[in-house]
Amino acid sequence: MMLEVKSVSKSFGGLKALDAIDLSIHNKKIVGLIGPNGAGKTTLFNCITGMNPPTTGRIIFKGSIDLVGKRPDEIARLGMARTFQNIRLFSDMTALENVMVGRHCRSKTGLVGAIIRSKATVIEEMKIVKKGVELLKFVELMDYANELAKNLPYGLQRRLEIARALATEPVLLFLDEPAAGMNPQEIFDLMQLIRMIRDRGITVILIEHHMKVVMGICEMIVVLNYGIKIAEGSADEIKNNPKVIEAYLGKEE
Amino acid sequence: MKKSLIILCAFLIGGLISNCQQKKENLTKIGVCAPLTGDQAKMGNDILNGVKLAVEEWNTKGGILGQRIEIATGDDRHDPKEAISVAHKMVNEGVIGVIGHFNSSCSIPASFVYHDASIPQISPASTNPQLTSQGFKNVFRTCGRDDQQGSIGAEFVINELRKKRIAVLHDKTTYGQGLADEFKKNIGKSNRASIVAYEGIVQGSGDYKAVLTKLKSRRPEVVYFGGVYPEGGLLVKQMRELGMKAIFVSGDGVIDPEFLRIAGDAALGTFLSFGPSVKEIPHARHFIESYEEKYGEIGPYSVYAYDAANILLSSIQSAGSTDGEKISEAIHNIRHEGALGTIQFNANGDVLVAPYIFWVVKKIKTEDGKEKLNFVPYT
Amino acid sequence: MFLQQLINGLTVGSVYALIAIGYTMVYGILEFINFAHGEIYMLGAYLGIIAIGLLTAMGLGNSSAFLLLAFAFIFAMVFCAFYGVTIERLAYRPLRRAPRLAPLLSALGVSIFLQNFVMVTQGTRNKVFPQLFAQNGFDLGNAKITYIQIMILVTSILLMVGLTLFVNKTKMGKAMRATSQDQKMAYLVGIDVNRVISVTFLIGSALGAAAGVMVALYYGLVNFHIGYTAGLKAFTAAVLGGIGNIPGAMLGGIILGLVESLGAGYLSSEYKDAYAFIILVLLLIFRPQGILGERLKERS
Amino acid sequence: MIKNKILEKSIWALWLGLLALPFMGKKAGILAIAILLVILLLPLLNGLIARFGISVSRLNFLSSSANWLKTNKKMALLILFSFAAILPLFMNRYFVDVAVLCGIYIVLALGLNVIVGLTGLLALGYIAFYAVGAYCYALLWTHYHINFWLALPIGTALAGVFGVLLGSPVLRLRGDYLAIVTLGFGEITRIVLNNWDELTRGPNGILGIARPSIGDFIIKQPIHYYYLILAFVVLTIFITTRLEHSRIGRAWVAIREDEVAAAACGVNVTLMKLLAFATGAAFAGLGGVFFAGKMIFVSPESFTFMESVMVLCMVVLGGMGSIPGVILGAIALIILPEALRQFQFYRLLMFGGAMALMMIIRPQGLIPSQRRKMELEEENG
Amino acid sequence: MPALYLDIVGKKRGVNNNIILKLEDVKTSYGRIEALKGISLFLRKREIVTLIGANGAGKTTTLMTICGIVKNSGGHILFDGEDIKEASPQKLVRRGISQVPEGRRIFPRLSVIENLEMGAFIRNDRAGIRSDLERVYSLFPILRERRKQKGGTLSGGEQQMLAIGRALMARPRLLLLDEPSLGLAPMLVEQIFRIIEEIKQGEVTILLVEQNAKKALSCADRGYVLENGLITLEDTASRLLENEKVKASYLGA
Repeated sequence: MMLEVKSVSKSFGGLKALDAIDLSIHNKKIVGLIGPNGAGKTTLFNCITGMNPPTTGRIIFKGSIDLVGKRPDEIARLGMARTFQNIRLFSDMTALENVMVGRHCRSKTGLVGAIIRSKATVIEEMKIVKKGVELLKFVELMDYANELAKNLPYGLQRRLEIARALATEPVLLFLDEPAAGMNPQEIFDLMQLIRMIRDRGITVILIEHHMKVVMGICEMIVVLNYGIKIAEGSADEIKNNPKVIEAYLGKEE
Repeated sequence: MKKSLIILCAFLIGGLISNCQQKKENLTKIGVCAPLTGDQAKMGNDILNGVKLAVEEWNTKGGILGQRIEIATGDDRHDPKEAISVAHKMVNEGVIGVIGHFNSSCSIPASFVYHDASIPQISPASTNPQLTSQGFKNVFRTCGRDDQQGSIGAEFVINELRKKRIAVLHDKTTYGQGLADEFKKNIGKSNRASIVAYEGIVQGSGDYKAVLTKLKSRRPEVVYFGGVYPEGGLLVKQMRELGMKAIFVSGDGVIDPEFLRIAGDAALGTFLSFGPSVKEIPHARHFIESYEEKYGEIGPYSVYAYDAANILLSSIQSAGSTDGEKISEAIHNIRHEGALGTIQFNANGDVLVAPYIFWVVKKIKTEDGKEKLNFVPYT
Repeated sequence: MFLQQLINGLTVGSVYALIAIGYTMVYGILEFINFAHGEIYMLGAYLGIIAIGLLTAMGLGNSSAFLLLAFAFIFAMVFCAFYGVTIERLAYRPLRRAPRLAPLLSALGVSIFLQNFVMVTQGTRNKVFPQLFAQNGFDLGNAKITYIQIMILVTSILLMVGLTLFVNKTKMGKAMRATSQDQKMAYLVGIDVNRVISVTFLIGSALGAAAGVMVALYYGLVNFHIGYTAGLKAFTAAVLGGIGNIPGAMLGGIILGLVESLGAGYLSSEYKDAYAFIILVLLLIFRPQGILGERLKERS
Repeated sequence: MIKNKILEKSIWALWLGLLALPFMGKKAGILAIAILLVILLLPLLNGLIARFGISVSRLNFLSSSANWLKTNKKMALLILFSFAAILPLFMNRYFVDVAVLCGIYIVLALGLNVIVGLTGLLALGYIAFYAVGAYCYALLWTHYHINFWLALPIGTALAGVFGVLLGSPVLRLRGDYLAIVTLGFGEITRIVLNNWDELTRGPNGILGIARPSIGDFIIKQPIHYYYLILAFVVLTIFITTRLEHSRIGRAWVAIREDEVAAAACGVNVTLMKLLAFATGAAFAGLGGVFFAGKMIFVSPESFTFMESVMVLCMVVLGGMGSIPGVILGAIALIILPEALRQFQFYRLLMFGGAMALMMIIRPQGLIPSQRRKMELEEENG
Repeated sequence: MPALYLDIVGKKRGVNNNIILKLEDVKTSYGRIEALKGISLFLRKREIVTLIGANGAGKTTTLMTICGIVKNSGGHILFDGEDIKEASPQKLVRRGISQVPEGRRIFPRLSVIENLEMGAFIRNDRAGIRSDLERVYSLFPILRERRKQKGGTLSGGEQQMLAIGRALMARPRLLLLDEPSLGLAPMLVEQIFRIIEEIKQGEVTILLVEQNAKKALSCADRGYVLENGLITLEDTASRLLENEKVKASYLGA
């Protein structure tokens, strides 16, 4: 078991954004998290990745590590990475540098090392660049390595964000609406990419509104509505679940 | 954008070069360094005007050593680091002597530079004892020292006013605190009076009612203030507003017509230590008349600056050379009859006698029959 | 002694409050610290003196003190209001979309400029405000309150009440509040945001000018560098009350005045300026939004 | 259309004249006319500049040399350095003294650049660290006769520690709040220095600090200080450049760009911010020790809020995060007032106006920061 | 009466006076991201037209482009037959376009009544404003009860009503509604839609953007389906309701 979310609730003021969510994520799968706007999907991501800890409940990683109360960077170091709904790249850094920042938690040069540039530092720096290049190639962004992130086309920014997340060597990758704003070709490529990531042995959890993507690649789908988990299962099960249809299309008179 | 960069750079470099080029004309240059801009600009300009007056007089008499005298001004904004910059600029422009600086915190660091270049420096206003205790042969001051004035103040309060409960205030500047500390020390030496309060105030804050209210509760008979006239005026005014009747005593920094304007009638009966009445000194009358004609009201340090300039120029004349060491020597030997009276210097460069007397604020009748506040020597 | 310190503190505090309002109003709408605002206060103090000089030159110097003062107030407030609007138009509006620190620096530049403009045109000497009122006042037990203090308190209260009414009752005032809460939505309901910003500067500057005239009257002394310290203090007051919040600025000003007064009276007056900052630092660490403020949204 | 524009400009000039009226009296009319002339002639002037600019750009050796500089960075640096090294030999002592001041401010501005430019933390009380360095040497010398070279690392480290102490409680504040709190700390520092008479001798300052010496050679003349500060400047540039292009520098920039995303990438945001504060403060400490050694006198007057503001201006005017920009900013802001010295009263007036104008024309700074492009050929092969 | 007047004006200009708003091949980009890739649609007077589609399809962008907050990079927007590309938001409000934005965006620290007054900012007829205020109160009685309360203290549904009321206070001829049902409990959704139908009885033309497709279509006259910045379907509401493709565009093929 990769990740267990145990009766996690989150309230903002009086509003309950998440209400006793239970979730189990297994190894090496692609899991989709769907639901209408405001259903609490991103809130759940934030709870798990430490951005916005839950009000109550426990989140267990790899069977033994409780993530509640840990800082985001600690959680990243444990092996969880994420992307953001509204792309949060380091816009004034180059694409390569963005990925290199992702290596931060897997390297350890200190102040002194950085200044005197000792042999260990040089070697580490070389490794960081090498890994960065490897990942840029993986997401097919090598041609843009020296471009500033803000100058990349939108679809490529999404891919770069994924590369940056991969640089932290995660075992669990959270993607928040990776296909938003992409054209069909880009979406197709993205689906390929996500499968490739899974094949690297990484478990992927994604929030997505493009049902083609979700239905196409997710082995398991979880549906949230009003902060409550209303369904869980394979694509076909979800598609025909009346609760889900109602949640999406609204109830008929 | 590159263009504008190039232009900017050209402008900067050009300005700087034009600024530091040495003029080798038929001129003798003396420097005046003081805060000409910034929050103490008023004092700086008083000094500049005093020197200007002296220089003009010399020039109409035909200059010095056959050369016209020119003033090089240096604005230190009472910032020590600017003072050093300005000092270097003075050295660079080839000034023969410097009148300045105003603040002790500028005079002291700048004195190293002048010492290195053996240019005589006469400060008209820096009263911190440290300035002349560095063993520099080229440093002088025409004003007194805090310790001299402070002890005279203490003596006056004890012997003349015969008051027992004394509160001391100072403005947390080198000058003000130095003066207040010396005063306090001398009061402490005597057992006829006691210090009931000793407080610093913040210069420029304007509102001193809080600290005065505190003082009021200690019921002092005398409030002694080490500082300058804006704060002095506000203090005495606010004291009266609070219903305090203690006598206000202070030093030369407060003697300024503006003190009277700020304080109004509240200033009545204030005692201030200062040089002897310039009206009784023949040179002074002339100074007052021409200064007031040219620049308006006399500031407290205008006269010190005027005399300093005259001392410098006479010494150049008597040394017959523009060599700094010779001039310094001449200054050490001078006996100058100026607007401040007779000035001679001791080995340190301090004035031999600090001729402090006390002045009191009184209402006097002017020619048109109106009553006006003024400073009157206390006898 | 305590009562006296209270009176002292309230007087100074109400002046701080008036200046603080200008900081807070601008921050509320533009989210930037208008460092030049302290200079507006300084300009106001000068303009008060100039106005009275003008009347004297016209031979009206002997009219009633209240008349003179009223003219001084109106003259200073009108001109400063224009200054504020003009500064916004020339130095801040072009920078609306610039990097975050650019308007801050522009404001600093304006501040240095104004200070030196006054120095160059008015000379380096202190200006003395003519004494229009006698120095005496009422005795309240052990304490004394002068007429000028009463006038300052009354005027500040009137101005603050006036501002509160304006902001809460008039259409423009409500539009100002709306704009400070959600600028984009203000556009969407048809509010001319540029005009609202101009009005903000107009009012803030006029209040700053009023504070300047009152201080000139109170201390009787004005010079071209009083804006710096007063500005810093008033700004502290604005943050203390919760920046962007008008009642907060008023409260912050009064609190600051009281703290300074009591601190100088009971602790040490040398550290008077430090009390303000110590309170500010502690408050911001434990309650960053200020006393009355609501948490600010993060700027990106 | 053109008439309208002239009318609009005239109205502006008239308006500004009116605003100046109470302060300038009749002279306001002259001002209005002068303003009108300037804004009417500005387009003409612009045309002239443009023409001049074209002729400048036609001098292709300029553009080719610019290209050459871009490709031969090391060579360019060497030339620049040797230029800096021989510069004082051709200058008089005033010029050299101004250059020394430039050097101090370059160190300070580069230090602040780590905090503001790289990490994006707006600090307004930076000069407090400078004061810590200066007073550290002053006190160490007057009490324990610890010499300059020993005081240097102590002062630097102490300022760094102060940075951490100040940073740790306030770093969770964001943006403007952080600015205000640091401003408060800066002012408190100055007030304490001015009032703790027993330790700092209050407003009198500390006099009689030893000048730095190497063996028997005492550093005394401006030119001596010039070479000393040049060494410090080079050291500062070296360290900040290395840091900027290291794992740590990347983390700083990442925090500046997006704190949340940086945390998600595993960057310990608090630790890195503290490190930035400490590093920036340490450079200020270094500058401070040098300052004390140069002035051989320190007093609280040198550490006002205005100083913090000036250093911040250098960073912003030069271009936040850009090392060459910040250096140029520091030089410009020190030299500009000096160059304007001949205008006496008007110099700060012009300085203030120029600062506002500069921000309006070029809000991103003189030399905006650029990210380093990497040579990736070898990795590809 | 006003409608008649408009008809005359429309005829004079020789345009199809029945069409109040027309978008012709409108393109909008945020930086490099093209959010609208050329959409065309029209609204007849007193019609409710709904724009449906998945998240990120460009629905909100369409509204923002119409009301001038975002400038279109291509195409024409005709309001009353006139191109309004260059008009500022303020001008458009004066001309009769009001928006109820996504997320409601009520002024949180203004009272309910002040919020409503702000809606009428462009108007100066006191009597008219007062009568419209009464109309809004009769439409949303709860707002009358809460009129002294700060907007931020209202519940989600009440805020939504306030936002609609505020927009109505400008006496718009065209009302843009962005996701009025978002984040509301089902019962409140019912209520909001009832009110929309009530508003329709007046003189107002409504462009309704909704995620809750079934609800939206059941109260609209016509509908457009937006996918990835393009309009993929357009039909009468009743026929769209039956269309299987609509479901597909939500839940994937």
